[in-house]
Amino acid sequence: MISITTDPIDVAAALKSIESEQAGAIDLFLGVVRDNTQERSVNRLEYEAYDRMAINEMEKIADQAHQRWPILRYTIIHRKGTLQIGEIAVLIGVATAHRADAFEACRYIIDTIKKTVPIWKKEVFMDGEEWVNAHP
Amino acid sequence: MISITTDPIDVAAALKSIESEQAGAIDLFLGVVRDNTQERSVNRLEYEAYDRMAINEMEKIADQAHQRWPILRYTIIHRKGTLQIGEIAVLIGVATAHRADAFEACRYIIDTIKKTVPIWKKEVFMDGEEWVNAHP
Amino acid sequence: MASSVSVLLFGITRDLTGQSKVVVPLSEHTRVIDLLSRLHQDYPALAGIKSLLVAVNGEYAEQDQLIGYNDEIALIPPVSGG
Amino acid sequence: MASSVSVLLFGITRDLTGQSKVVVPLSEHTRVIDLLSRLHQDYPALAGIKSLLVAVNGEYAEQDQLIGYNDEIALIPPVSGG
Repeated sequence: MISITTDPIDVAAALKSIESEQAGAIDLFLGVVRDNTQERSVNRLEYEAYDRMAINEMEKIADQAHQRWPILRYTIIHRKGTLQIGEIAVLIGVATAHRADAFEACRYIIDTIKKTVPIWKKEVFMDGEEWVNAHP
Repeated sequence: MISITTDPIDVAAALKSIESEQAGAIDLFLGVVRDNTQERSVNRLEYEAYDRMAINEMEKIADQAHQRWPILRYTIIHRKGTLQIGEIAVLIGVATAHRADAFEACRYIIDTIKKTVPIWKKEVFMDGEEWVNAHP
Repeated sequence: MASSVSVLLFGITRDLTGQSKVVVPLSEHTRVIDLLSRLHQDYPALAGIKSLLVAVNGEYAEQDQLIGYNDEIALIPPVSGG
Repeated sequence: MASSVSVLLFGITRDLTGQSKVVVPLSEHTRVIDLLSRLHQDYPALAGIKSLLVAVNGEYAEQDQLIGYNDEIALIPPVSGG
């Protein structure tokens, strides 16, 4: 299940959504808003998504992960809008029979999301703001 | 924080316990009781621990992980007693600034727990039971 | 017959142009690269972006892909999700 | 002067011996390997275990480690946590 939401991400609900009697391992990755970047103090982040295409790209990533690892259930939830320090920006959950697959698939999914999915993050500092990765 | 408990593991509380304003990444690994092993149907698992030594060994593992990765906060919770299908047997949570460290440290911790920590698991089947790894 | 297509703008492209959608003239032979070229003419500030891809109907498009009147076009500046 | 030490048993070792603690006679020169040897004599069923380590005071012990009267001793069959 893949979603983009403006609501806070509910970890317990996400975990529940990937329960499986065949699962021996679940890896949950949370991307969280931290209070600094390159030694600059961050106030908040603003996420924006091209929703239709972002969902489409995340579905491709999930398909690729399913081809490479025996995934029982998975979830990808990305938040958008304004996020404060400590809030969860993205949650990836993967349930598999064995743990190596859960770790590897989860990491593949988040690594690839960061490369291809049209979602953009603006860091808002005390004295300015900046779209991440946008400048040469 | 390291603990061994007979109570069900509370994922939300575990997550809360490793929150940090410097954390950009949290990896949570859950080891779950699955309904089969080597194609044999499992009824339940029974975990037993040599508590004092198990805590001691888990502390060593956490120390090693701290030496190898810049861990902000972590938690290791292992359950013991009788566990039903779908219940969480172990939870590892690692918060770091960057995601590669969270994944690697989390995986190192669970992999090493399975090698050195004196906790034992008995698989109870319809028609018998067996201590895992115990037989030649 | 003259026509045009709308281009969706996100993130830094929206900030630099001050618009979330711009309209670009379209011929039967307009390719992705032509559209990008035209946008750079109209909005020189776009040159300040590290890289700029184009999506057609929600898929990353090649430079030589033809653009149709009904396509949904979007500029994709460097992504930074997660 | 004769003395003895208790050995804690867990998992399969407890099941095979039917006890969670057994008492083994101890001299001043008893080493881990001597203790293991004695336990294997007293409980031949222990031979059915893939490997058997000994912990002294909550730490894995070497075979030649001397055992003291006040040490907490435990047999550690193959672990299977997680």
